[in-house]
Amino acid sequence: MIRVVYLGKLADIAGKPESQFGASDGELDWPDLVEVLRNHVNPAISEAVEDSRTRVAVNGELLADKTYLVAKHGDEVALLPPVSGG
Amino acid sequence: MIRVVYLGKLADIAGKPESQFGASDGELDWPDLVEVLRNHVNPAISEAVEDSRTRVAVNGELLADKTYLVAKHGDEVALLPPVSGG
Amino acid sequence: MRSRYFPPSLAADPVPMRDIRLLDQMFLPGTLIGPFTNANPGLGGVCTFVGEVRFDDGVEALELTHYEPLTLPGMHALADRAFARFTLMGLLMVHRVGMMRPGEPIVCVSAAALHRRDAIDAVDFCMDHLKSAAWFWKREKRAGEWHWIEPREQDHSDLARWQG
Amino acid sequence: MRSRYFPPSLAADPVPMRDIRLLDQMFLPGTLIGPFTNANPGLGGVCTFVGEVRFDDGVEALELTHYEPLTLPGMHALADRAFARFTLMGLLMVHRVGMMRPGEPIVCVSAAALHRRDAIDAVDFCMDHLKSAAWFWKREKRAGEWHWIEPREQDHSDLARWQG
Repeated sequence: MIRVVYLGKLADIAGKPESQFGASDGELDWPDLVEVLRNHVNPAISEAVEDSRTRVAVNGELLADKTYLVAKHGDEVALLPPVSGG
Repeated sequence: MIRVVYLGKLADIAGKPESQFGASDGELDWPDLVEVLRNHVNPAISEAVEDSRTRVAVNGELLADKTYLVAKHGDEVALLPPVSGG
Repeated sequence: MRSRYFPPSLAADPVPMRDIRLLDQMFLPGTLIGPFTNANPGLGGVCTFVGEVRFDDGVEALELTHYEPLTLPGMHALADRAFARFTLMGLLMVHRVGMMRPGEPIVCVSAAALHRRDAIDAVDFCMDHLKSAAWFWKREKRAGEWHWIEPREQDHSDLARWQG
Repeated sequence: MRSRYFPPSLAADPVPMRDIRLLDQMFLPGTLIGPFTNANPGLGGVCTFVGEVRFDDGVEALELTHYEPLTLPGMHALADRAFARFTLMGLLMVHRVGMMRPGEPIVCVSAAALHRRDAIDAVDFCMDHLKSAAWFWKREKRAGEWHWIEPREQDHSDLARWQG
Protein backbone atom coordinates (compact mmCIF):
# COMPACT_ATOMS: atom_id res chain seq x y z
CA MET A 1 0.00 0.00 0.00
CA ILE A 2 1.01 3.60 -0.64
CA ARG A 3 -0.03 6.27 1.84
CA VAL A 4 -1.09 9.63 0.38
CA VAL A 5 -1.23 12.58 2.82
CA TYR A 6 -3.27 15.72 2.04
CA LEU A 7 -1.89 18.89 3.60
CA GLY A 8 -3.54 22.25 4.23
CA LYS A 9 -6.71 22.85 2.26
CA LEU A 10 -6.10 19.73 0.16
CA ALA A 11 -7.41 17.77 3.15
CA ASP A 12 -10.65 19.75 2.92
CA ILE A 13 -10.86 19.13 -0.84
CA ALA A 14 -10.17 15.41 -0.41
CA GLY A 15 -12.56 15.29 2.53
CA LYS A 16 -9.99 13.39 4.61
CA PRO A 17 -6.42 13.76 5.86
CA GLU A 18 -5.01 10.78 3.95
CA SER A 19 -5.72 7.80 1.70
CA GLN A 20 -4.15 4.40 1.12
CA PHE A 21 -3.81 3.13 -2.43
CA GLY A 22 -2.59 -0.20 -3.73
CA ALA A 23 -0.61 -0.35 -6.99
CA SER A 24 -1.18 -3.39 -9.18
CA ASP A 25 2.46 -3.54 -10.30
CA GLY A 26 3.76 -2.24 -6.94
CA GLU A 27 4.56 1.25 -8.31
CA LEU A 28 2.55 4.42 -8.69
CA ASP A 29 3.75 7.14 -11.07
CA TRP A 30 2.40 10.68 -11.51
CA PRO A 31 -0.27 9.87 -14.17
CA ASP A 32 -1.36 6.91 -12.01
CA LEU A 33 -1.71 9.14 -8.95
CA VAL A 34 -3.72 11.83 -10.78
CA GLU A 35 -6.05 9.15 -12.13
CA VAL A 36 -6.46 7.23 -8.87
CA LEU A 37 -7.28 10.49 -7.07
CA ARG A 38 -9.90 11.39 -9.71
CA ASN A 39 -11.50 7.94 -9.67
CA HIS A 40 -11.20 6.96 -6.01
CA VAL A 41 -11.37 10.32 -4.20
CA ASN A 42 -12.88 13.10 -6.34
CA PRO A 43 -12.10 15.16 -9.46
CA ALA A 44 -11.47 18.33 -7.42
CA ILE A 45 -8.50 16.87 -5.54
CA SER A 46 -7.12 15.51 -8.79
CA GLU A 47 -7.24 19.01 -10.31
CA ALA A 48 -5.80 20.60 -7.17
CA VAL A 49 -2.69 18.41 -7.18
CA GLU A 50 -2.15 19.20 -10.84
CA ASP A 51 -1.96 22.93 -9.93
CA SER A 52 1.60 24.01 -10.68
CA ARG A 53 1.97 25.39 -7.14
CA THR A 54 1.20 22.04 -5.49
CA ARG A 55 4.42 20.28 -4.50
CA VAL A 56 4.98 16.60 -3.74
CA ALA A 57 7.22 14.90 -1.21
CA VAL A 58 8.01 11.19 -1.01
CA ASN A 59 9.07 9.97 2.44
CA GLY A 60 9.87 13.53 3.50
CA GLU A 61 11.92 14.36 0.37
CA LEU A 62 10.52 17.14 -1.84
CA LEU A 63 10.47 16.30 -5.53
CA ALA A 64 12.00 18.94 -7.78
CA ASP A 65 9.57 17.84 -10.50
CA LYS A 66 6.50 16.02 -9.23
CA THR A 67 5.79 14.46 -12.64
CA TYR A 68 8.83 12.24 -12.05
CA LEU A 69 7.06 10.64 -9.06
CA VAL A 70 7.63 6.93 -8.55
CA ALA A 71 6.03 5.69 -5.32
CA LYS A 72 6.53 2.14 -4.14
CA HIS A 73 4.77 -0.06 -1.62
CA GLY A 74 5.26 1.39 1.88
CA ASP A 75 6.04 4.92 0.65
CA GLU A 76 4.38 8.04 2.03
CA VAL A 77 3.43 10.61 -0.63
CA ALA A 78 2.63 14.09 0.72
CA LEU A 79 0.64 16.55 -1.39
CA LEU A 80 1.60 20.10 -0.39
CA PRO A 81 -0.35 23.18 -1.47
CA PRO A 82 1.45 26.56 -1.36
CA VAL A 83 2.15 27.75 2.17
CA SER A 84 -0.04 30.45 3.62
CA GLY A 85 0.89 34.10 3.80
CA GLY A 86 0.16 36.52 6.60
CA MET B 1 30.52 84.22 33.45
CA ILE B 2 30.26 81.73 30.60
CA ARG B 3 30.59 78.05 31.38
CA VAL B 4 32.53 75.93 28.85
CA VAL B 5 32.06 72.15 29.10
CA TYR B 6 34.62 69.74 27.59
CA LEU B 7 33.13 66.43 26.46
CA GLY B 8 34.81 63.11 25.69
CA LYS B 9 38.53 63.30 25.15
CA LEU B 10 38.40 67.11 25.08
CA ALA B 11 38.20 66.93 28.89
CA ASP B 12 41.51 65.02 28.88
CA ILE B 13 43.08 67.55 26.52
CA ALA B 14 41.82 70.48 28.60
CA GLY B 15 42.86 68.67 31.78
CA LYS B 16 39.49 69.42 33.38
CA PRO B 17 35.77 68.86 32.73
CA GLU B 18 34.86 72.54 32.41
CA SER B 19 36.03 76.15 32.64
CA GLN B 20 34.40 79.48 33.48
CA PHE B 21 35.30 82.50 31.41
CA GLY B 22 34.32 86.12 31.81
CA ALA B 23 33.75 88.26 28.73
CA SER B 24 34.76 91.90 29.00
CA ASP B 25 31.86 93.11 26.84
CA GLY B 26 29.53 90.37 28.11
CA GLU B 27 29.76 88.32 24.87
CA LEU B 28 32.12 85.67 23.62
CA ASP B 29 32.26 84.88 19.90
CA TRP B 30 34.09 82.03 18.14
CA PRO B 31 37.46 83.81 17.66
CA ASP B 32 37.27 84.96 21.31
CA LEU B 33 36.68 81.40 22.49
CA VAL B 34 39.53 79.92 20.43
CA GLU B 35 41.85 82.60 21.82
CA VAL B 36 40.72 82.33 25.42
CA LEU B 37 41.19 78.54 25.27
CA ARG B 38 44.70 78.95 23.85
CA ASN B 39 45.74 81.57 26.40
CA HIS B 40 43.92 80.40 29.50
CA VAL B 41 43.76 76.60 29.09
CA ASN B 42 46.32 75.30 26.58
CA PRO B 43 47.09 75.42 22.84
CA ALA B 44 46.10 71.76 22.35
CA ILE B 45 42.47 72.30 23.38
CA SER B 46 42.32 75.38 21.18
CA GLU B 47 43.45 73.30 18.18
CA ALA B 48 41.10 70.43 19.07
CA VAL B 49 38.00 72.63 19.08
CA GLU B 50 39.04 74.06 15.70
CA ASP B 51 38.96 70.52 14.24
CA SER B 52 36.12 70.49 11.71
CA ARG B 53 34.57 67.45 13.42
CA THR B 54 34.23 69.21 16.78
CA ARG B 55 30.69 70.53 17.23
CA VAL B 56 29.45 73.21 19.61
CA ALA B 57 26.18 73.49 21.55
CA VAL B 58 24.94 76.54 23.43
CA ASN B 59 22.49 75.81 26.24
CA GLY B 60 21.77 72.38 24.74
CA GLU B 61 21.22 73.67 21.19
CA LEU B 62 23.69 72.43 18.57
CA LEU B 63 25.08 75.14 16.31
CA ALA B 64 24.87 74.37 12.62
CA ASP B 65 28.03 76.47 12.16
CA LYS B 66 30.12 76.89 15.30
CA THR B 67 31.90 79.96 13.91
CA TYR B 68 28.62 81.86 14.39
CA LEU B 69 28.90 81.31 18.16
CA VAL B 70 27.73 84.17 20.35
CA ALA B 71 27.78 83.22 24.05
CA LYS B 72 26.44 85.58 26.69
CA HIS B 73 26.80 85.76 30.45
CA GLY B 74 25.17 82.70 32.03
CA ASP B 75 25.36 80.57 28.87
CA GLU B 76 26.70 77.02 28.82
CA VAL B 77 28.91 76.25 25.81
CA ALA B 78 29.55 72.54 25.21
CA LEU B 79 32.48 71.41 23.07
CA LEU B 80 31.64 68.06 21.47
CA PRO B 81 34.22 65.87 19.74
CA PRO B 82 32.95 63.24 17.26
CA VAL B 83 31.07 60.39 18.96
CA SER B 84 32.85 57.08 19.40
CA GLY B 85 32.36 54.08 17.16
CA GLY B 86 32.27 50.44 18.19
CA MET C 1 40.31 45.57 13.78
CA ARG C 2 40.89 44.76 17.40
CA SER C 3 41.38 41.12 18.20
CA ARG C 4 38.72 39.50 20.34
CA TYR C 5 39.00 37.90 23.72
CA PHE C 6 36.74 34.89 24.11
CA PRO C 7 35.82 33.91 27.64
CA PRO C 8 36.94 30.37 28.56
CA SER C 9 33.47 28.81 28.30
CA LEU C 10 33.23 29.93 24.68
CA ALA C 11 36.79 29.08 23.72
CA ALA C 12 36.23 25.55 25.00
CA ASP C 13 33.05 25.19 22.94
CA PRO C 14 33.29 27.01 19.62
CA VAL C 15 30.30 25.13 18.14
CA PRO C 16 27.54 27.67 17.49
CA MET C 17 24.58 27.28 19.80
CA ARG C 18 21.43 26.18 17.98
CA ASP C 19 17.98 25.73 19.51
CA ILE C 20 15.21 24.84 17.05
CA ARG C 21 11.81 23.73 18.25
CA LEU C 22 8.22 23.20 17.19
CA LEU C 23 5.82 23.65 20.07
CA ASP C 24 2.20 22.57 20.16
CA GLN C 25 1.51 24.48 23.37
CA MET C 26 1.46 28.17 24.35
CA PHE C 27 4.96 29.48 25.21
CA LEU C 28 6.43 32.58 26.86
CA PRO C 29 9.26 34.03 24.73
CA GLY C 30 10.99 35.52 27.79
CA THR C 31 11.55 32.06 29.24
CA LEU C 32 13.48 31.10 26.07
CA ILE C 33 15.41 34.32 25.40
CA GLY C 34 16.98 34.70 28.86
CA PRO C 35 18.61 31.25 28.84
CA PHE C 36 19.53 31.67 25.15
CA THR C 37 21.35 34.94 25.88
CA ASN C 38 23.12 33.43 28.87
CA ALA C 39 24.19 30.45 26.75
CA ASN C 40 26.16 32.83 24.50
CA PRO C 41 28.71 34.54 26.75
CA GLY C 42 30.89 37.08 24.97
CA LEU C 43 28.21 38.14 22.50
CA GLY C 44 28.06 41.71 21.24
CA GLY C 45 24.34 41.76 20.58
CA VAL C 46 21.17 39.72 20.51
CA CYS C 47 18.30 40.47 18.17
CA THR C 48 14.95 38.84 18.82
CA PHE C 49 11.71 38.87 16.91
CA VAL C 50 8.50 37.61 18.47
CA GLY C 51 5.41 37.33 16.29
CA GLU C 52 1.98 37.14 17.85
CA VAL C 53 -1.37 36.10 16.45
CA ARG C 54 -2.95 39.41 15.45
CA PHE C 55 -6.34 40.64 16.53
CA ASP C 56 -7.63 40.65 12.95
CA ASP C 57 -11.25 41.56 12.32
CA GLY C 58 -13.44 38.81 13.69
CA VAL C 59 -10.71 36.18 13.95
CA GLU C 60 -11.40 33.89 16.88
CA ALA C 61 -8.58 31.41 16.44
CA LEU C 62 -5.73 30.46 14.14
CA GLU C 63 -4.63 26.93 13.36
CA LEU C 64 -1.26 25.99 11.94
CA THR C 65 -0.91 22.65 10.21
CA HIS C 66 2.52 21.34 9.33
CA TYR C 67 3.99 18.21 7.77
CA GLU C 68 6.38 16.86 10.30
CA PRO C 69 8.83 15.12 7.94
CA LEU C 70 9.45 18.51 6.26
CA THR C 71 9.01 21.12 9.00
CA LEU C 72 11.85 20.48 11.42
CA PRO C 73 14.38 19.53 8.68
CA GLY C 74 13.30 22.70 6.85
CA MET C 75 13.97 24.82 9.93
CA HIS C 76 17.37 23.19 10.41
CA ALA C 77 18.26 23.75 6.75
CA LEU C 78 17.28 27.42 7.17
CA ALA C 79 19.48 27.63 10.27
CA ASP C 80 22.36 26.14 8.23
CA ARG C 81 21.91 28.90 5.65
CA ALA C 82 21.77 31.60 8.34
CA PHE C 83 24.98 30.30 9.95
CA ALA C 84 26.65 30.16 6.52
CA ARG C 85 25.56 33.69 5.58
CA PHE C 86 26.06 35.57 8.87
CA THR C 87 28.70 35.41 11.58
CA LEU C 88 26.58 34.08 14.42
CA MET C 89 27.27 32.72 17.87
CA GLY C 90 23.82 31.30 18.41
CA LEU C 91 20.42 30.96 16.80
CA LEU C 92 17.08 30.22 18.44
CA MET C 93 14.09 29.42 16.23
CA VAL C 94 10.83 28.40 17.84
CA HIS C 95 7.52 28.04 16.04
CA ARG C 96 4.07 27.17 17.29
CA VAL C 97 1.85 24.64 15.56
CA GLY C 98 -1.74 23.72 16.38
CA MET C 99 -4.48 26.06 17.51
CA MET C 100 -3.76 29.55 18.85
CA ARG C 101 -5.79 32.50 20.08
CA PRO C 102 -5.17 36.15 19.11
CA GLY C 103 -2.38 37.60 21.28
CA GLU C 104 -0.51 34.32 21.66
CA PRO C 105 3.10 34.13 20.43
CA ILE C 106 3.42 32.17 17.19
CA VAL C 107 7.12 32.52 16.38
CA CYS C 108 10.31 33.56 18.14
CA VAL C 109 13.65 33.94 16.36
CA SER C 110 16.70 35.15 18.25
CA ALA C 111 20.26 35.54 16.96
CA ALA C 112 23.37 36.25 19.02
CA ALA C 113 26.49 37.64 17.36
CA LEU C 114 29.59 39.68 18.04
CA HIS C 115 28.24 42.44 15.79
CA ARG C 116 24.74 43.83 15.65
CA ARG C 117 24.46 43.82 11.85
CA ASP C 118 24.81 40.01 11.82
CA ALA C 119 22.29 39.56 14.64
CA ILE C 120 19.64 41.86 13.11
CA ASP C 121 20.09 40.60 9.54
CA ALA C 122 20.00 36.94 10.61
CA VAL C 123 16.64 37.46 12.35
CA ASP C 124 15.29 39.35 9.33
CA PHE C 125 16.56 36.59 6.98
CA CYS C 126 15.10 33.75 9.07
CA MET C 127 11.72 35.49 9.39
CA ASP C 128 11.53 36.10 5.62
CA HIS C 129 12.43 32.48 4.84
CA LEU C 130 10.68 30.63 7.64
CA LYS C 131 7.34 30.27 5.91
CA SER C 132 8.79 28.98 2.65
CA ALA C 133 11.34 26.78 4.46
CA ALA C 134 9.06 25.19 6.98
CA TRP C 135 5.77 24.40 5.24
CA PHE C 136 3.09 25.79 7.51
CA TRP C 137 -0.51 26.06 6.42
CA LYS C 138 -2.73 28.48 8.28
CA ARG C 139 -6.45 28.69 8.63
CA GLU C 140 -8.44 31.09 10.73
CA LYS C 141 -11.78 30.78 12.43
CA ARG C 142 -14.28 33.59 11.86
CA ALA C 143 -17.88 33.36 13.04
CA GLY C 144 -17.29 29.72 13.91
CA GLU C 145 -16.04 28.77 10.43
CA TRP C 146 -12.50 27.89 9.35
CA HIS C 147 -10.96 29.63 6.32
CA TRP C 148 -7.59 28.79 4.74
CA ILE C 149 -5.18 31.69 4.33
CA GLU C 150 -3.85 31.93 0.78
CA PRO C 151 -0.26 32.84 -0.17
CA ARG C 152 0.47 36.57 -0.54
CA GLU C 153 2.58 38.44 -3.08
CA GLN C 154 4.44 40.10 -0.17
CA ASP C 155 6.07 36.76 0.68
CA HIS C 156 7.78 36.66 -2.71
CA SER C 157 9.09 40.21 -2.44
CA ASP C 158 10.39 39.41 1.09
CA LEU C 159 12.47 36.55 -0.34
CA ALA C 160 13.67 38.61 -3.31
CA ARG C 161 15.40 40.99 -0.85
CA TRP C 162 18.01 38.30 -0.12
CA GLN C 163 18.88 37.33 -3.70
CA GLY C 164 22.08 38.29 -5.51
CA MET D 1 -5.96 43.88 2.93
CA ARG D 2 -7.99 42.67 5.83
CA SER D 3 -9.22 45.33 8.19
CA ARG D 4 -7.83 45.19 11.67
CA TYR D 5 -9.58 44.76 14.96
CA PHE D 6 -8.06 46.79 17.76
CA PRO D 7 -8.73 45.54 21.25
CA PRO D 8 -10.56 48.05 23.44
CA SER D 9 -7.50 49.09 25.46
CA LEU D 10 -5.72 50.14 22.29
CA ALA D 11 -8.72 51.76 20.63
CA ALA D 12 -9.15 53.90 23.74
CA ASP D 13 -5.51 54.97 23.67
CA PRO D 14 -4.22 55.33 20.11
CA VAL D 15 -1.13 57.31 21.21
CA PRO D 16 1.95 55.23 20.41
CA MET D 17 3.68 53.91 23.50
CA ARG D 18 7.14 55.44 23.99
CA ASP D 19 9.62 54.55 26.71
CA ILE D 20 13.00 56.29 26.46
CA ARG D 21 15.51 56.12 29.28
CA LEU D 22 19.12 56.69 30.20
CA LEU D 23 20.25 54.44 33.01
CA ASP D 24 23.40 54.82 35.07
CA GLN D 25 23.01 51.40 36.68
CA MET D 26 23.11 47.82 35.37
CA PHE D 27 19.74 46.70 33.94
CA LEU D 28 18.15 43.42 32.90
CA PRO D 29 16.56 43.74 29.42
CA GLY D 30 13.98 41.04 30.19
CA THR D 31 12.49 43.16 32.94
CA LEU D 32 11.84 45.93 30.38
CA ILE D 33 10.73 43.89 27.36
CA GLY D 34 8.01 41.87 29.09
CA PRO D 35 6.10 44.92 30.34
CA PHE D 36 6.74 46.72 27.02
CA THR D 37 5.20 43.84 25.06
CA ASN D 38 2.24 43.66 27.41
CA ALA D 39 1.72 47.43 27.05
CA ASN D 40 1.08 46.94 23.31
CA PRO D 41 -1.91 44.59 23.05
CA GLY D 42 -2.88 43.73 19.50
CA LEU D 43 0.65 43.88 18.14
CA GLY D 44 1.72 41.60 15.30
CA GLY D 45 5.38 41.48 16.22
CA VAL D 46 8.04 42.82 18.53
CA CYS D 47 11.66 43.13 17.51
CA THR D 48 14.26 43.72 20.21
CA PHE D 49 17.96 44.34 20.03
CA VAL D 50 20.14 44.12 23.12
CA GLY D 51 23.78 45.15 22.87
CA GLU D 52 26.27 44.04 25.48
CA VAL D 53 29.75 45.24 26.30
CA ARG D 54 31.97 42.86 24.37
CA PHE D 55 34.82 40.83 25.81
CA ASP D 56 37.39 42.60 23.66
CA ASP D 57 41.04 41.73 24.09
CA GLY D 58 42.18 43.00 27.47
CA VAL D 59 39.26 45.38 28.02
CA GLU D 60 38.47 45.57 31.74
CA ALA D 61 35.76 48.23 31.66
CA LEU D 62 33.94 50.64 29.37
CA GLU D 63 32.82 54.12 30.32
CA LEU D 64 30.18 56.09 28.47
CA THR D 65 30.12 59.85 28.90
CA HIS D 66 27.16 61.83 27.63
CA TYR D 67 26.06 65.45 27.63
CA GLU D 68 22.71 65.48 29.32
CA PRO D 69 21.18 68.53 27.54
CA LEU D 70 21.68 66.71 24.21
CA THR D 71 21.35 63.00 24.98
CA LEU D 72 17.73 62.56 25.99
CA PRO D 73 16.38 65.16 23.50
CA GLY D 74 18.48 63.41 20.83
CA MET D 75 16.91 60.04 21.68
CA HIS D 76 13.42 61.56 21.61
CA ALA D 77 14.12 63.20 18.24
CA LEU D 78 15.28 59.82 16.93
CA ALA D 79 12.10 58.20 18.25
CA ASP D 80 10.08 60.92 16.44
CA ARG D 81 11.84 60.00 13.19
CA ALA D 82 11.24 56.27 13.75
CA PHE D 83 7.52 56.87 14.41
CA ALA D 84 7.32 59.06 11.28
CA ARG D 85 9.12 56.52 9.10
CA PHE D 86 7.60 53.24 10.29
CA THR D 87 4.12 52.19 11.36
CA LEU D 88 4.78 51.46 15.01
CA MET D 89 2.64 50.80 18.04
CA GLY D 90 5.41 51.26 20.56
CA LEU D 91 9.09 52.00 20.88
CA LEU D 92 11.41 51.30 23.81
CA MET D 93 14.90 52.82 23.77
CA VAL D 94 17.13 52.37 26.80
CA HIS D 95 20.81 53.24 26.96
CA ARG D 96 23.38 52.85 29.70
CA VAL D 97 25.76 55.60 30.68
CA GLY D 98 28.61 55.45 33.18
CA MET D 99 30.96 52.56 33.81
CA MET D 100 30.19 49.04 32.59
CA ARG D 101 31.94 45.68 32.68
CA PRO D 102 32.17 43.27 29.71
CA GLY D 103 28.97 41.23 29.45
CA GLU D 104 26.71 43.97 30.80
CA PRO D 105 23.87 45.25 28.58
CA ILE D 106 24.61 48.69 27.15
CA VAL D 107 21.58 49.30 24.92
CA CYS D 108 18.11 47.87 24.41
CA VAL D 109 15.80 48.95 21.58
CA SER D 110 12.44 47.28 21.12
CA ALA D 111 9.74 48.10 18.56
CA ALA D 112 6.18 46.77 18.48
CA ALA D 113 4.15 46.92 15.27
CA LEU D 114 1.31 45.23 13.46
CA HIS D 115 3.76 44.02 10.80
CA ARG D 116 7.16 42.50 11.30
CA ARG D 117 8.91 44.56 8.60
CA ASP D 118 8.14 47.77 10.53
CA ALA D 119 9.28 46.30 13.85
CA ILE D 120 12.57 44.92 12.49
CA ASP D 121 13.40 47.96 10.35
CA ALA D 122 12.62 50.39 13.18
CA VAL D 123 15.08 48.60 15.51
CA ASP D 124 17.71 48.52 12.76
CA PHE D 125 17.14 52.24 12.04
CA CYS D 126 17.31 53.27 15.70
CA MET D 127 20.48 51.25 16.32
CA ASP D 128 22.20 52.77 13.27
CA HIS D 129 21.25 56.31 14.31
CA LEU D 130 21.52 56.09 18.09
CA LYS D 131 25.19 56.91 18.28
CA SER D 132 24.98 59.94 16.03
CA ALA D 133 21.70 61.10 17.58
CA ALA D 134 22.60 60.75 21.21
CA TRP D 135 26.19 61.94 21.65
CA PHE D 136 27.91 59.22 23.63
CA TRP D 137 31.65 59.15 24.07
CA LYS D 138 33.27 55.85 24.98
CA ARG D 139 36.55 55.03 26.57
CA GLU D 140 37.82 51.64 27.58
CA LYS D 141 40.17 50.56 30.30
CA ARG D 142 43.01 48.23 29.30
CA ALA D 143 45.82 47.32 31.72
CA GLY D 144 44.52 49.92 34.12
CA GLU D 145 44.60 52.78 31.57
CA TRP D 146 41.69 54.54 29.90
CA HIS D 147 41.68 54.97 26.11
CA TRP D 148 39.10 56.94 24.08
CA ILE D 149 37.42 55.05 21.25
CA GLU D 150 37.62 56.97 17.97
CA PRO D 151 34.82 57.16 15.36
CA ARG D 152 34.77 54.37 12.79
CA GLU D 153 34.08 54.44 9.04
CA GLN D 154 31.43 51.73 9.55
CA ASP D 155 29.20 54.23 11.34
CA HIS D 156 28.96 56.38 8.23
CA SER D 157 28.08 53.44 5.98
CA ASP D 158 25.42 52.36 8.52
CA LEU D 159 23.74 55.75 8.22
CA ALA D 160 24.05 55.83 4.43
CA ARG D 161 21.78 52.74 4.27
CA TRP D 162 18.80 54.88 5.27
CA GLN D 163 19.28 57.74 2.84
CA GLY D 164 17.21 58.33 -0.27
